[in-house]
Amino acid sequence: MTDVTEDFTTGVGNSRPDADTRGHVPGDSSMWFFVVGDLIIFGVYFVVYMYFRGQNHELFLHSQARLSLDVGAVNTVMLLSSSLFVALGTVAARAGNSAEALRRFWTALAFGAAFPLLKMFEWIPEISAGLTPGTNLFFMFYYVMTGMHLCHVALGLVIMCFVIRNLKTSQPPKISFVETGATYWHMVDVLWLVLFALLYLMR
Amino acid sequence: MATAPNPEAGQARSWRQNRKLDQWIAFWSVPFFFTLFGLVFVPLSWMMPPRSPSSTTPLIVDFMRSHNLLVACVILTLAFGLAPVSYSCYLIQIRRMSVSPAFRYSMMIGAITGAIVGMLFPMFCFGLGAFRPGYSPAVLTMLYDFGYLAFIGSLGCFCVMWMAFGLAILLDQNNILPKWLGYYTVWQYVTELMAAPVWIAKSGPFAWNGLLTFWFAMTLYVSWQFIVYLCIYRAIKNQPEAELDNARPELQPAALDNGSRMGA
Amino acid sequence: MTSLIGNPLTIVWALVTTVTLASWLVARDGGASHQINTTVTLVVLLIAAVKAQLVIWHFMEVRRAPLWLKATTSAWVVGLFALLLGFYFAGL
Amino acid sequence: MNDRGQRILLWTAPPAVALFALAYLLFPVFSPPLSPTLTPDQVAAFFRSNVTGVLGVAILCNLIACSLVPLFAVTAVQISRTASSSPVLTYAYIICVGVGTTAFILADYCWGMAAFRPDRDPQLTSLLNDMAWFFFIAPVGTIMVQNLCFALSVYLDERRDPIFPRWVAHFNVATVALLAPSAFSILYKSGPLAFNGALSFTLRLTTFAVYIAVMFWALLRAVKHQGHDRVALA
Repeated sequence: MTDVTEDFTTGVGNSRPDADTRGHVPGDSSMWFFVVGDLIIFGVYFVVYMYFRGQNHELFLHSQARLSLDVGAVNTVMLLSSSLFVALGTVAARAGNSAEALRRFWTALAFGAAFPLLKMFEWIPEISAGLTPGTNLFFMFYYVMTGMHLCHVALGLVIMCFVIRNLKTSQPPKISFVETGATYWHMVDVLWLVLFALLYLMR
Repeated sequence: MATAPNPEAGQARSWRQNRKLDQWIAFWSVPFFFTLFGLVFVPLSWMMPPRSPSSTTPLIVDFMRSHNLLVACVILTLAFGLAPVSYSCYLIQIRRMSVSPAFRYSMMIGAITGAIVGMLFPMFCFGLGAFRPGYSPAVLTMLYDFGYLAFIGSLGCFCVMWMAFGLAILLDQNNILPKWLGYYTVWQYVTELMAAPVWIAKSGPFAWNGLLTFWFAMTLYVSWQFIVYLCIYRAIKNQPEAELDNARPELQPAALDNGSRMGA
Repeated sequence: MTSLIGNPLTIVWALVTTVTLASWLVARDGGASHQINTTVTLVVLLIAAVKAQLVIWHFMEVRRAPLWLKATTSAWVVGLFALLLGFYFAGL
Repeated sequence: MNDRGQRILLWTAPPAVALFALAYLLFPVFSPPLSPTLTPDQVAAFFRSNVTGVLGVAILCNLIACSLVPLFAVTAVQISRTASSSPVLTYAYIICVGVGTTAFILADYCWGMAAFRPDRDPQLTSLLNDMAWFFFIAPVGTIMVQNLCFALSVYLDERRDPIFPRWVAHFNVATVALLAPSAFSILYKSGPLAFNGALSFTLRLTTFAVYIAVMFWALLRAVKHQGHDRVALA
């Protein structure tokens, strides 16, 4: 389904809902195949996690107590802010203002890069305290799910670097590529929101 | 043997004259190999679906001494040469793409490694257990673990293969294979990540017979294998005659010679 | 020029962030004793569902996407959290 | 100009074959080939009494394990010259060579391991010896597909003066039939199909030796007549 509005660079205002881009699929449509599929794969993981948590509430609750809730919360805010600036950057890029878009994507990259760093600050003390994937089923779920999510974050950061390079070099920037990168990054953010609730917050 | 209808000037050509005979032979050998693979693994030797890593030693010893494992070993050692043929079906499609040859070379090297560590070696681990009755339970349990972990836990070689294949499809401008298949192939990389915990967990959803690491990863893999196979069929079928290596001169577009068609 | 402050995206961000901090507080003191607490879980999961839907709807611009995309993403959010809550209460 | 490289690679094959013959003659395990009916203690005793012989040959085989790969590489180039519709046969051939050579190396490792510490628990030495025989004799699948790919490429060759004469293809198909029985060496401990049996051991090794000699000669002839049509296997 070729994206007919791919090179659609009207100077659209940010607030007015754009009637003319009704039905505009951000990024190329086959990327959405990947995004929806990834959501489904992680969805299966979340449901299986909940099922096994139902089997053994005590173990999950006590193990969960060992996690540091604060780093998780800060990480969530980091990803959310990074997502915001990616979204703002996309709007600016679509409005043709590459300089502004570039600044926003750099900020988004900064926030995004903070996530793996914080994750390391969280994991290393835990692992050195002996809480490894082999400890029990909760920590296996914890490390596997956050590990796979971290791989997606790493891939997202790489894609964002390519988006920044695209914004810097080509005039006008390839909008569909910027949107594809943004869509992927937002998916990573959505996955973390659910992960944060399941692993840290729920009791 | 499927007689692929030949778009040549209408006269009925027996499949022997089909211009893409080598591709069709390689293509139709794959379902034969996979059905044989399935039959050997599931009904014959009941190796798959895998037993639990924490099953009791007598159960392991009893399973490792069954004669069917040897028969499975023989059939596989005779047939496992067809795995490279199935990989070469993917490689010829990558060769047609406008990507650097590095993609198909990395896939080729991944295939070589994968065929040994992912198939032959684990198969022999089971065969060895059944070959000589005198082994102590400790040795048999080691072979049992080695066999299953090598089958399900061999990750890296397949990672590089699916990544190379997926990236090649995504970067390809000739649109030999659909872009969504490229993303689907990159998922196979994710299924390898999902299989990593088999080396740690001995029970539950992350063991080598676990719900997530085996069953979910297997459904993703088998469905992908089937779909990619259909796309390869379409790609072979739609390849114009002129583009073949053995295209006759009158079909050959004027200036193209063998070398220039391949991407830099 | 798209100003930063009045921008609807920033408003959505502010909303989601405050909700995150709220659920963090709820979990911190409400769940400090670390035993089963269905209200905390219910609140937290519903908040997560709302957050996910907001991010998908506004950040991913699914708001202006064709119907099939809206349907799939909403179905995912609703279906997932229904299953999660279902399994949670089934496992109690 | 183009075939000078191939000729050089081809001429590395005879010394390699000589070294393999030397290794075969010096290898105590092969003279006569160990019988699968030996009990673990007998196997352990054998390795204890032949440590230097086994280790020496294991090291030699480790060094020359891939020495025939250039010959197979030149074969792959010549296969790509035969104008079939795509290089599917060439790629399959290359992967089969890779897998076959790795299997041989694993066999060599196992023998080396058995001889490295011969005073191991006899069961382990016997297991290593069995594993070595498994990897040495049993995996004929790849060699068979390799030869079939080669034969198919010759049959599909539509050139006026074909690169290889037809009989080379028939010969390759014949080797497939001759090598097949050694896959059944896993099922039997005695008789012609066992590891040390006439079919699985002697027939297999002689067939392989004759196969290398014939291919060497056929490739020399093909490379000589290649002239200068540049081959882009890529």
